[in-house]
Amino acid sequence: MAKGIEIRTSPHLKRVMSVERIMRTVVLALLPICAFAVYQFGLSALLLLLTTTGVSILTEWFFSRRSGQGNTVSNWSVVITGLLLGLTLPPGFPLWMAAVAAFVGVGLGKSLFGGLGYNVMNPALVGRAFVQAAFPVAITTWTPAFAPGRFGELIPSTLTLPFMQPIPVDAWVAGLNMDAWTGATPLAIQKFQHIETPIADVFSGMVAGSAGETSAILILICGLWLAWQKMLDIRIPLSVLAGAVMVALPLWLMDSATYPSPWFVLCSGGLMLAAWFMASDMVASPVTARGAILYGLFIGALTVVIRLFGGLSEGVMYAVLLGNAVGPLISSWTQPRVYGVTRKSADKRDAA
Amino acid sequence: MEAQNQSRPAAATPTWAMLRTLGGIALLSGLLVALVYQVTLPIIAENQRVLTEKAVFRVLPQASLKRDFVLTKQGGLAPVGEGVDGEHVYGGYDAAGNLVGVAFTGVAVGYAGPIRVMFAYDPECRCLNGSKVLSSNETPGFGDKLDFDPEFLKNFEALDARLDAEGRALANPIVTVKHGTKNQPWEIDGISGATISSKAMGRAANAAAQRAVPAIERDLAWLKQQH
Amino acid sequence: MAELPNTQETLTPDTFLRGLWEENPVFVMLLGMCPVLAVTSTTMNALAMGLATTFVLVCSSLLVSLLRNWIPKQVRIASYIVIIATFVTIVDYSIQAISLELYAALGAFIQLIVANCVILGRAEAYASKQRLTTTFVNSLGMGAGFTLALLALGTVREILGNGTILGIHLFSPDFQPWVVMILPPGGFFVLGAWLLLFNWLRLRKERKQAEQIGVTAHAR
Amino acid sequence: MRFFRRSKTFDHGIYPIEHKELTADKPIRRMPFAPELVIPLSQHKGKPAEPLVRVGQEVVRGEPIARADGFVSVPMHAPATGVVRAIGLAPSAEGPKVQAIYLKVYHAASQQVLYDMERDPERMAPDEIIAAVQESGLVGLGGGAFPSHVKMKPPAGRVIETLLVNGCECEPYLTCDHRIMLEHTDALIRGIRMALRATGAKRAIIGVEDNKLDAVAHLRARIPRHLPITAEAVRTKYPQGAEKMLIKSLLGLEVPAGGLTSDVGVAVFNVGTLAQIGDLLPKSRGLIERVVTVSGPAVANPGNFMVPIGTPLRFLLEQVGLRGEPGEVILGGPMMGMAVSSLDVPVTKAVSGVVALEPENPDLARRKVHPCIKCGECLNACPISLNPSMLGELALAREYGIMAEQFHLDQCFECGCCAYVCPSNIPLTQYFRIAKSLNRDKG
Amino acid sequence: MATILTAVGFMAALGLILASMLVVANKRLYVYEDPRIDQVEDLLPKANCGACGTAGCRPFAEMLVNGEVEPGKCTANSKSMNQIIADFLGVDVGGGEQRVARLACAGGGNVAYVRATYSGIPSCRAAALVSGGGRGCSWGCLGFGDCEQVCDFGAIYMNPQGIPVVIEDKCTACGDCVTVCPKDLFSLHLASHRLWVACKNLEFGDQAEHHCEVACTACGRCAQDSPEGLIRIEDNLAIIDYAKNDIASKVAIERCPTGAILWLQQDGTVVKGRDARKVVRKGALPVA
Amino acid sequence: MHAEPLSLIFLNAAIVNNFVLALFLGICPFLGVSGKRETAWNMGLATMFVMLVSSAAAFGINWLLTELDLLFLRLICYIAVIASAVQLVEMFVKRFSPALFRSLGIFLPLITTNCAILGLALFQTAKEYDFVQSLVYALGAGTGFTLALMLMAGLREKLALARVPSVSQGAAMSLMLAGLLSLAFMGFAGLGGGHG
Ligand SMILES: Cc1cc2nc3c(=O)[nH]c(=O)nc-3n(C[C@H](O)[C@H](O)[C@H](O)COP(=O)(O)O)c2cc1C
Ligand SMILES: Cc1cc2nc3c(=O)[nH]c(=O)nc-3n(C[C@H](O)[C@H](O)[C@H](O)COP(=O)(O)O)c2cc1C
Ligand SMILES: Cc1cc2nc3c(=O)[nH]c(=O)nc-3n(C[C@H](O)[C@H](O)[C@H](O)COP(=O)(O)O)c2cc1C
Ligand SMILES: Cc1cc2nc3c(=O)[nH]c(=O)nc-3n(C[C@H](O)[C@H](O)[C@H](O)CO)c2cc1C
Ligand code: SF4
Ligand code: SF4
Ligand code: SF4
Ligand code: SF4
Ligand code: FES
Repeated sequence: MAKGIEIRTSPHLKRVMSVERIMRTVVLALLPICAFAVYQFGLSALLLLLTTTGVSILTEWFFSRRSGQGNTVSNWSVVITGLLLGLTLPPGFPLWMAAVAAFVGVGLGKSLFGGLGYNVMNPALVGRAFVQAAFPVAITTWTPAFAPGRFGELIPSTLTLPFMQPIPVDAWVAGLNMDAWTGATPLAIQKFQHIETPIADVFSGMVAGSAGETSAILILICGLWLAWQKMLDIRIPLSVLAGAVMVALPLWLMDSATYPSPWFVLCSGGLMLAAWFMASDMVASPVTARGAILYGLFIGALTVVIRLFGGLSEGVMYAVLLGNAVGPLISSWTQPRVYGVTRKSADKRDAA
Repeated sequence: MEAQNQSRPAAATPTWAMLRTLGGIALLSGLLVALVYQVTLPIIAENQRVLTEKAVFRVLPQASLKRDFVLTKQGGLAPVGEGVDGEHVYGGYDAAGNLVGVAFTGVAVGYAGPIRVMFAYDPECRCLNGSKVLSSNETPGFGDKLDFDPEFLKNFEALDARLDAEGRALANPIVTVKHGTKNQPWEIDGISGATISSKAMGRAANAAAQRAVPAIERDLAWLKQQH
Repeated sequence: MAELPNTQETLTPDTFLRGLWEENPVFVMLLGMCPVLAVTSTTMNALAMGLATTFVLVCSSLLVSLLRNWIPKQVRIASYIVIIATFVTIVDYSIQAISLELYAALGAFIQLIVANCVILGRAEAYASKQRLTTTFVNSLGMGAGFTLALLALGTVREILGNGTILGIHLFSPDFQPWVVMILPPGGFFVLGAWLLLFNWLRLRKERKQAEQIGVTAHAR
Repeated sequence: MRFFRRSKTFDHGIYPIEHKELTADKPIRRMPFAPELVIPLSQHKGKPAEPLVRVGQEVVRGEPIARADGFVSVPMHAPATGVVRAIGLAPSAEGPKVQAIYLKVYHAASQQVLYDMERDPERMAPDEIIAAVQESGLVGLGGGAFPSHVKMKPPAGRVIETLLVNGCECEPYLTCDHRIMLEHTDALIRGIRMALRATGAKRAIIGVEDNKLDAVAHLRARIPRHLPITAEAVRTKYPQGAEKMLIKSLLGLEVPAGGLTSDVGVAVFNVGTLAQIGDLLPKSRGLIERVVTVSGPAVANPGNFMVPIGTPLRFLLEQVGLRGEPGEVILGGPMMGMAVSSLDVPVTKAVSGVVALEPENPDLARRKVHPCIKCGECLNACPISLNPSMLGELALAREYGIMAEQFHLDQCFECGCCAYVCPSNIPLTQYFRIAKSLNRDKG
Repeated sequence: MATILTAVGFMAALGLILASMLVVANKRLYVYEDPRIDQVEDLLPKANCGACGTAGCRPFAEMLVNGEVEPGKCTANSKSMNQIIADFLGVDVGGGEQRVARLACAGGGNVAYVRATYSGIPSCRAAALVSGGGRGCSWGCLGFGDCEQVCDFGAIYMNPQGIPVVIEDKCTACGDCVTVCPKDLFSLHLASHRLWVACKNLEFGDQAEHHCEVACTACGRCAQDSPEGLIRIEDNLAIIDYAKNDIASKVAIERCPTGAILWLQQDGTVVKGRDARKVVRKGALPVA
Repeated sequence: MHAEPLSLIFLNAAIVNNFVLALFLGICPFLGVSGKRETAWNMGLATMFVMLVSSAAAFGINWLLTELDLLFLRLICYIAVIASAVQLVEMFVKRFSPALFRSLGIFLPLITTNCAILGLALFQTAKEYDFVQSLVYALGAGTGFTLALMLMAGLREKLALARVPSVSQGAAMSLMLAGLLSLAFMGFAGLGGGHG
């Protein structure tokens, strides 16, 4: 059947960029980080990533079906959520808990509010914050990196039965005979014992920590590549890092025995990963340009404040969530100045 | 608009009714509450006593009798009575009337607010040999460990609280150390994963002991007679 | 000028039942949320709080209804508040007399019953207009509804957050409690989840009804 | 930063693929007469013209066939010698049917323009020039179709200091202005001089995007030294040609919201408009044809043509040849232009280009619309610095009032940059059109 | 005992002090506001539809209490509710005859040709802005149902051919559909107006029919058949003079060749004339 | 506890132990008037004002009751005085500044029956704050309340435009949002406490 002539509204041209393409590229950028996580922590990390991603996808599929939005898995955004969630969990985290995190993150953090584009906070971090509050012991149980035999065996806690307490790892760790292992991450060691892990180690990732947070350099490279591909607003990661330095530098200059160096602050913990891949999630950050910078500075500064003065050794997750919470306010306070509208003319209009 | 307003009835203020009602209700309420208060006061005091006693007997299991003392400003002990103010210290005596230990409370800020703990002091070994958390806001799962983790409770089997030469302070302040690094009798082996809470516990123990132990040691002889 | 239609209610089962469901103070009217969230980390606390609130609600509603014709509207809020506060103080001391441990667990929230919007709201909206009998039944219903809601939260939070119900362990000792449930966010989440469930049931019912009468609501 | 830039420009905006190579070096050719021309009485903003002819009346090419009805209105002239077949409803690009004169063209007749009366514009007073411009039926040929003489007379209290000559042609595909600058240079300069006199402006700047540097060089070579006329290159960036943007780029000024360009002492004219003035006024002729770029992927032989006003699109497209069925046929450029619902729509004075796209426009068809992911691309694209993301969300929720009251909807000039960049493929500009149209209707 | 006495005394004193403060305040700070405004507002539907001509229900309530309008002006409220308000305020209900929205087009997809395929936001307003929306008849209904969506009362539904149908009983004459329709096809009419021209096409004869099989061709038969002055032909369209509604009858519709002129029945069904071409097609016409 | 610095009292009341998100006080208005930023702001200011007034009043009453040895009447006196004070303020504002009344005043009756106000009075007594500390505590609590309200309002305004599924529309969504905020506020736990 002839369709006749077509009519559409202008513009009749469109940029080739699309949501699917952005999301796919981010997944691509995350893959090296995942690979390093698996290399470093072995099979457990692999299973962890598969679980979070799988459960995230299933959850999204289920809820998007139920709410009649059709299948929204195909836009890839949920894959990012799953991967990032896996990357922020300890490598030996029980899989059932990881599944809970993924379900809560996607279900409560995203689908409940309408899915892609309407989540108010970062779904991956909502999931993580939930399990951090629900299973605080399990999520602060760390296992050493580069354990011998990591490709052949699992960390015992990984396969904990659902709803059961994690299988203790102490005996397993002791059996590894890794002398240097103290059972803590660089951040915790710094916070509670004021000993800084050498920068080279935290920078390259030769340390323990959450599955995907360890190698600052790798994250930096992947993030920069993404920015170069114009898939993320580089203002956000840069201002997160700047915000962190802004707080850390003066403290360190004042008292370098108690406070960590800015380098250490930047390279340790989840700051790098969060700055490049989580704070930069556009959905839950302010849309305005000035807003994005304020938001980044806020997150960076708050991370360091929580790390140094709060009860936790790492604060970036909460900082990002709180950043998401103030995002709408920042956004509305930083509306761009409209061409031809001056403060005076706007006032006049309001008065009229 | 003005004219209309005036034509409307001005607000009637029933002065007498208002005074009568509110005054009356307040009066009744005062009466009722005062009565209830009078009735419940002794029961509540008794409850309070029982509660403290339970805690004291928990940290001093051999005791069957508790006596209350007050830490005086002079750094000694005095029996509870009219006109003596100060922190309470509880002496525990066995059936035979022998002093089996002294209990006192300590407070320190933990992960989420103050942790109040009762400690037992054994003058024989000059050490703390019991603890019970009276109240805390610590995260469930973390906070519980202070009271139930057997490994952690081992710390309070004989925690050194010896006084220094002058007898004014502990010879070795009590501190919490990272889990697995305890190597002195006055150190508390922290709980892995709940460092903050266990450190608070150490601070509470230290502060309480620094205050109470010198006084106890000073008046130990007197204390032993007070059954 | 005629009066508005008379609103004196006659006593029916609905006078009581309304508070349980249709006008449930927590689930439907979203009143008195603070104790609902704060003291429901265990079933026991929830029950105690519910009973205490019901007691205050019933007593104060009765008194307000009794005095309704004597209280000038200019001092009604102050009078109601004093009445409520009196009963709360009584409850406060009674609970201390019953069990100090329970008192410690409920914390300031016993005293905060005074400010519980349900009670003042009922006094204003119902007791000040209705007869003694209906007031009694209605406030009892409201209290029961409130207690029900507290229990609905308390049981879920205790089971998930502690693995127990009324202090009795339900699962094997290896059970991993979901600590978040007894923390503040858990309170919000559990109440939210209940409301989600109710919403879902209501929507399903509406859809069924719509299908029955043959009208398919068009999607906007 | 500005210091390092090659050409002057404004903030934000976009860089669509230009496709100008299809026609940029095709000289302007004359389009034959269609058997029947359709001349709508309202080809301009303002009141429609009043017909001066009856059905059956014979008219000669260039003869006035409708007269202006008031100041904001212009007359029409017969584009060809022929007979008035009917006066009635005809399809328009906007949609609603409009009154039009149907003119049957005599093919055998001489198509010489006889309505000539030589005069020397140099000796005309400004008001006389303005009146002459109205008589010529000239409207803005840049696409706005606003009667040009009205723009030459600023409102009381406003003085025009600078005349901006808009040679940007920022729309993809279009090259007619480019060709005019190259081929009708003298007429253009003549037109600028007349406009300078009419408006009283002290200088004129020709703004040309830096993808047409040959035109800049050509103009610079031909502009007599003594004249206060300069040609300047501006950055090739859409929508450089929008007058507000051009003013910002060249003069650094912003037209106040809701105001006119004359509020900042500027009047903007398209190069085509001024070239026509330079052509028509000395002979006191009327506007009966214009240069149109016919291009697009569905066109076999794209080019620039001198097209009689009233030529139906069907005839025009037959002349250039089509590659199969056209998908969309757009009047103007693809960014701002209007798709027509019927090929019986005639070329009017406002039509600077006809772009025929293939069916299933690959840029648009079958792309899924996602919810706004708040990526901020649209904010970075909007030349007016609006918040299209917010506006789009509000539009979806039908909060049209809030859009206008709090988010400056009225400032949006529908350039389409936001919709162009949106990765979620949200038809933002269309939402804004709906919102504005509804707000207008609600009053 | 002493405690009890001080407590009682203290409380009584406090009660009296607070009460006297309130007494003073009530005397000095009192601001009168008619309590009936709130009561009346409670009785209004709170649709804030604006059909009464005010900004919303609250201002309407104020005007009611001030006696400036009659309750019947609110068309969204039920009759009985308005009666209660009227009784309460001691005024007449007022309001007059019911008005309903009427649609001046019958060109569903089965009779009206589409000339171009529109794609974009599925909204009449949007489509109308894109070269009129692609319908052959540039006056006709576009069928995306903006009117259906804007109606807060669910009084409009789209029939299978994509033409909105007004449920007279639900229509409150709020006028939202009148504003929203980009083709201006809706207008508010007294329910007693039964004779109706469902066409707005200004073209003549075949030209009109070329686009739509049920268009008014301006043949003038309806005008000839009906009493003098009831119907006239203007701009190629039959126009009914409703001032003469009393003499309107079904005679006018009988010879209409296309069925553009109709007789609307109380129950919502429509009667076409004897000579009207029967429309048998149910599906959409092809695009051409 | 007595020597707690004022800044810490403020920080604690405003953020770490946020009245709404950590202590569960004032939830009803928090859920009720957080739909729009503007109303949230006005409500926050009104609450802060009432908190200051009632904090001062409570301090005075507590002193008086201690003198008379009638502490068991504390609760009744607090609430009666606060309620009357709020009513007076409301009438005062209504009379002398109708504009202010329209933006703030309509919230005042709502606040009377708000746990946060009474909670504040009770907590400041329990913590044995002196007069200045009490006021700072009230200021902090009010700030924290306003902060929570504003954050919630920002999020809800954003979601007002979202495609929220019908099951989670309304109160359920607000509660989940509040839960998320409360989850995020857990990050402040331990802030300012003595560690290490
Ligand atoms: C993006 C990201 C965010 C994180 N956020 C937190 C956090 O908010 N709190 C936390 O304890 N750990 C967080 N972690 C894990 C920490 O970086 C770190 O490994 C751990 O917190 C340190 O141990 P501790 O808190 O048990 O001492 C996060 C990790 C990543 C990658
Ligand atoms: C929600 C949450 C609650 C916590 N609660 C406590 C607590 O009550 N007590 C505590 O000592 N640590 C608590 N922590 C853990 C500390 O932040 C920190 O990781 C730990 O004390 C460090 O101990 P480690 O160095 O032995 O691993 C909590 C962590 C989270 C995420
Ligand atoms: C988005 C946008 C793009 C425009 N692009 C051009 C252009 O490329 N060339 C042009 O002459 N006019 C363009 N215009 C129109 C100008 O703003 C201005 O109206 C015109 O240059 C005035 O000249 P005229 O009245 O002689 O047509 C554009 C307008 C808009 C809103
Ligand atoms: C640069 C970038 C970062 C992203 N970060 C996250 C993230 O941290 N968490 C997440 O769930 N989704 C992330 N996404 C994916 C997507 O935005 C996310 O699924 C939405 O938040 C869901 O509405 C990211 C996407 C991009 C482009
Ligand atoms: S269409 Fe309007 S909102 Fe969009 S970029 Fe252009 S001016 Fe800005
Ligand atoms: S470009 Fe599209 S997706 Fe991005 S912020 Fe704008 S409207 Fe939203
Ligand atoms: S009547 Fe108007 S609004 Fe309704 S569907 Fe037809 S064109 Fe759209
Ligand atoms: S009879 Fe029908 S077609 Fe003829 S004029 Fe009347 S309505 Fe139109
Ligand atoms: S119960 Fe706390 S504000 Fe309502």
